[in-house]
Amino acid sequence: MARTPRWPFRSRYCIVGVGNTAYGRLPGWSHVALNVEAIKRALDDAGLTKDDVDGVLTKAPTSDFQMLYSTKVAQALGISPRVTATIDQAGASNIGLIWYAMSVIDAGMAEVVVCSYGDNPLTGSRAAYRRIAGDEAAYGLMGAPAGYALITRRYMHEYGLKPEQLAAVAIACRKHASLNPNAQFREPITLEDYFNSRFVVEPLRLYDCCPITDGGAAVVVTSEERARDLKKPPVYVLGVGQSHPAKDLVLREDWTTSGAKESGRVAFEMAGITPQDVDLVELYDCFTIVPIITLEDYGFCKKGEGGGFVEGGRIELGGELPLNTSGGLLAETGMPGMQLIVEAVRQLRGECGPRQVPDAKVAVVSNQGGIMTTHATLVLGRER
Amino acid sequence: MARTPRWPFRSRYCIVGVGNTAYGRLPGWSHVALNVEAIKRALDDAGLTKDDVDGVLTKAPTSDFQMLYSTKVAQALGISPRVTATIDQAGASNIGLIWYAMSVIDAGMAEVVVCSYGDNPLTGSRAAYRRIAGDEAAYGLMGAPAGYALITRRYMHEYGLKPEQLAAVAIACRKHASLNPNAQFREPITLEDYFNSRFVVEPLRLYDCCPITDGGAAVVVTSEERARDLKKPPVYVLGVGQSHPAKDLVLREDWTTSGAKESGRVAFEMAGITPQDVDLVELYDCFTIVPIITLEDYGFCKKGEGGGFVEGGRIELGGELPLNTSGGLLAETGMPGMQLIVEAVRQLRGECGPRQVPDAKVAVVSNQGGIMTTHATLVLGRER
Amino acid sequence: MTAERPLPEITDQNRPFWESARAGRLTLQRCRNCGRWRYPPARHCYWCLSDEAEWAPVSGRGTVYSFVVFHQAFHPAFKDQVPYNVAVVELVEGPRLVSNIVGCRNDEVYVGMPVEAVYEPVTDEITLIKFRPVEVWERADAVVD
Amino acid sequence: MTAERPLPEITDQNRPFWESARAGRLTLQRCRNCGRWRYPPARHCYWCLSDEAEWAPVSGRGTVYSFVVFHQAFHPAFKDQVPYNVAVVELVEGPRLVSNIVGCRNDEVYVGMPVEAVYEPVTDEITLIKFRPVEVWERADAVVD
Ligand SMILES: [Zn+2]
Ligand SMILES: [Zn+2]
Repeated sequence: MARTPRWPFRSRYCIVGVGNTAYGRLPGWSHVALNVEAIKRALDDAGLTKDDVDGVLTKAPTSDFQMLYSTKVAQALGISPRVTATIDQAGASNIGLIWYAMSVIDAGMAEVVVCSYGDNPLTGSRAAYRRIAGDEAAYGLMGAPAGYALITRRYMHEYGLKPEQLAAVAIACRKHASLNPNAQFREPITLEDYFNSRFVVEPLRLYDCCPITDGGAAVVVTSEERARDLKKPPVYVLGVGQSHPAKDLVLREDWTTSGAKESGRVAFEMAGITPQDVDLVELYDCFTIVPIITLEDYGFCKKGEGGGFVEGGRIELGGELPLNTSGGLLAETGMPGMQLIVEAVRQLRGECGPRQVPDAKVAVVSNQGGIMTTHATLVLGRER
Repeated sequence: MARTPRWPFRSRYCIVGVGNTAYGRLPGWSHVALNVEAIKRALDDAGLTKDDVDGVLTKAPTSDFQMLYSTKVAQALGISPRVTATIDQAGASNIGLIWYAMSVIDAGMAEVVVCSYGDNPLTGSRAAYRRIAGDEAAYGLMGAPAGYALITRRYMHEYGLKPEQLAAVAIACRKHASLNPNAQFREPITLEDYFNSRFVVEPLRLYDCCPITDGGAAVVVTSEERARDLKKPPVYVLGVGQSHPAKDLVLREDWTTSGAKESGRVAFEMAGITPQDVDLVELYDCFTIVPIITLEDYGFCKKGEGGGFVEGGRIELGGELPLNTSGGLLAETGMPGMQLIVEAVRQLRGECGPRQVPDAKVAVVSNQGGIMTTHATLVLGRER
Repeated sequence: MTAERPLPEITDQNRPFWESARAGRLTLQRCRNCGRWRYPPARHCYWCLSDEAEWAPVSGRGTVYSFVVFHQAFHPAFKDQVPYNVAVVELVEGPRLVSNIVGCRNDEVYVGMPVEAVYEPVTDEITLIKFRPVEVWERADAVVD
Repeated sequence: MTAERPLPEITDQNRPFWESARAGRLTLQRCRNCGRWRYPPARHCYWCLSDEAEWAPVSGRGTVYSFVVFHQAFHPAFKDQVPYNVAVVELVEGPRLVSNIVGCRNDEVYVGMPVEAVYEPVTDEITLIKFRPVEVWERADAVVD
């Protein structure tokens, strides 16, 4: 339907700084301060200061979703940016921010744009996470796990997924988190631990679900030209995609294919890569079913074969396709997705010590929101 | 600071359809349905159907600000768009949506993008409008009028603005609304009426303030190529700008210059125009002081001379620079800004009957949010 | 059943649905323009955007499209209910509803299970529509319109 | 004064401000890195982003930067107060505060009016800081740091 893509942004924009706060219980930290701290660290990482920043883009905190949030972060940074906005695609927003950053830099409206997320649902307000609403609550349907449990059950019906395959995702994430000193859950788990963990919403167990957490993460985006004389080697944005099923489950025709299919197609095409070119993936894993569906939709395996794909250590460090090398949402932190981009950048720079994927050149990040309601894909490269 | 602008979007994207609902009390209409109705009418206007749409961008309703709003609108439209997002820059968002639409069309990610706003604070929830929060409320500071009243007082101190000059804005808007059958306030007012109206927050009177209202408005954005074979003549986006003071008043250094200055500079430069080229303006007029400051910042007159500029009928139909030809926020409807874009498009198409500006070729629209916290500028043209 | 249990909010949009539930009938909107049944209730048709619709009774028969079992209560009113099931039931007319399967154990529910509506009053105003297993029924095309 | 009057929410961030107000002092954060005074309270300095700060007393003197008069109550607690003024006071140390001007009529307030802080307890926990007109004072540079 759309014109032949011109991909004007391919390899012309870079992530030049990344930063994050501690993750977990952070009493006394407002969500604004978590954004500022993450941005401050990302700017330090880039060798830039806040006076270099002319764009501030945020995803508003889930726990305290409010209007004009990005201006509050800009105010706390003490700046009046030429460009500022909050973009909401739920968990897919982080990549949406980077896309928007590139578009305003491309048009000469800004040069250095920070993209950030911070929230404190553990120690601050948990209002949004607690809200019970909608007619479905009368039947006891509430909370994010249930939506993904419904999808998991349907997927099991259509393709025969086994619980061991869900467990393989959780086990890999915990294993990787054990090598990440900033991860919330650093104890490895076994298949036995998985089966001993309680059901939350069957078929999903506790280890299938990511935790709620306080924390913040940020990236700095600029043009390739500007990136050249900064502190760290730039990481190139090779491709970006997005596609959104949008509809609630009851209205959604297909439950086992997500926005990842079209989003991935666009991002891979823009980047000029195929799954064979990918050294590692950082896939949104709010629940274990999600990376399995995403791997299929991105073309790493066929539809219905994702469960088999994640078995046998293939997605663990040292395996064919390391997944969520910092522990993902399941084990590093449950924050909705910016941390995955931060980790991908660090991997491509070779900064990850014991969890480093050797010679990592191309990384793919997925972001997703709602109950597989939104999806965005980011392909990052060490080289243009 | 930024690179030499390339203006890749100039004159390459168009608004090809506009639509709006009735304005005022609309009991029984949800804000989602108001969005859908406006989009449906905008698509009809363009000669397109919902199946042509691959992008849905919304500004979330002020009265019920919530996560994942654009997907709810997409669901109600019965589509799964490739691109959907809610962008929040408060009242400046409408132009932000159009910018984002152009950027995704430019990249080949979408071709036909609808941008919409709908809300029902009069008959639905008025929670957000009623919320009293912040330490300042202890001193009785609450509501939007007070923020603009503080700015007005400071402006009066710095530049000697007279109440008659605020009145001139209100009188022009009412005069224009009297020629607009869809306007909420169609009775013209006199200077005497203005001075007889009660103070809300002194120095602002009732006639200085826009009303709260139910309603929706939408536009359809597409590429110049696609625009050629549609129902109505396209209106070209010649320039877009944004710039955001961001800080709350207590931290903002300058109260009498708004984001309009930098935003307007960028938009006019992109469009390759000067104020002399402009046939009419649709300036965000939540309060009468705002168009006065915006006219100065856009360069229609010098700083401090905006009060004199709006006097003597200059901004009325038949005057040198007709302003808010449909009545603006003050008299057509208090909705936060999309309706100004709709009116500018209709003026450039020559569809405005008794309120038509003869031979209108170039229109400038401003959008603004918070207490002059955000600002965006849109320059539209009948010709490329 | 406690007073604090979350209940549907009756609006102008969904009132006919809950009023007919109280009368022991499952009634949905049908588009006057394209004839499609729709749920959840909405002003505009999800398929053709027409806002002309009528409310009409449907069969109340369908199959389980998916289901889950809550082992944790996310709301105090459900503390004594766990483990309880929640299912998405696809009606023979097309629309899918969130509900509970009653009249069998949680471990007897399966995807594809044929079910029919039953009516469970919870307040004077609200009757919930639940589903119970039935013998296999013929796909009743006459009902689908 | 009614019980329902909106009151400041005391947080870890602003507690020293409200505790010193209760003791009849106006105390603000000062950045240990760049020395600038700041208000509203924040974890990071608005100018240099350092999170090292101390709380220290300021002069309590300033001028009216702008002011308004409410003729309409936007909250029931202020119904009996209209018309009342709200002012933004710029302290000699730089920061601006939202407050009320007391000790004069609304029509005597003007932009640039010299004022000083007065303390008005409203609950056991909260003392509001208001300002009253004073004779012209010399700009006290010693206080500015
Ligand atoms: Zn229809
Ligand atoms: Zn400092």
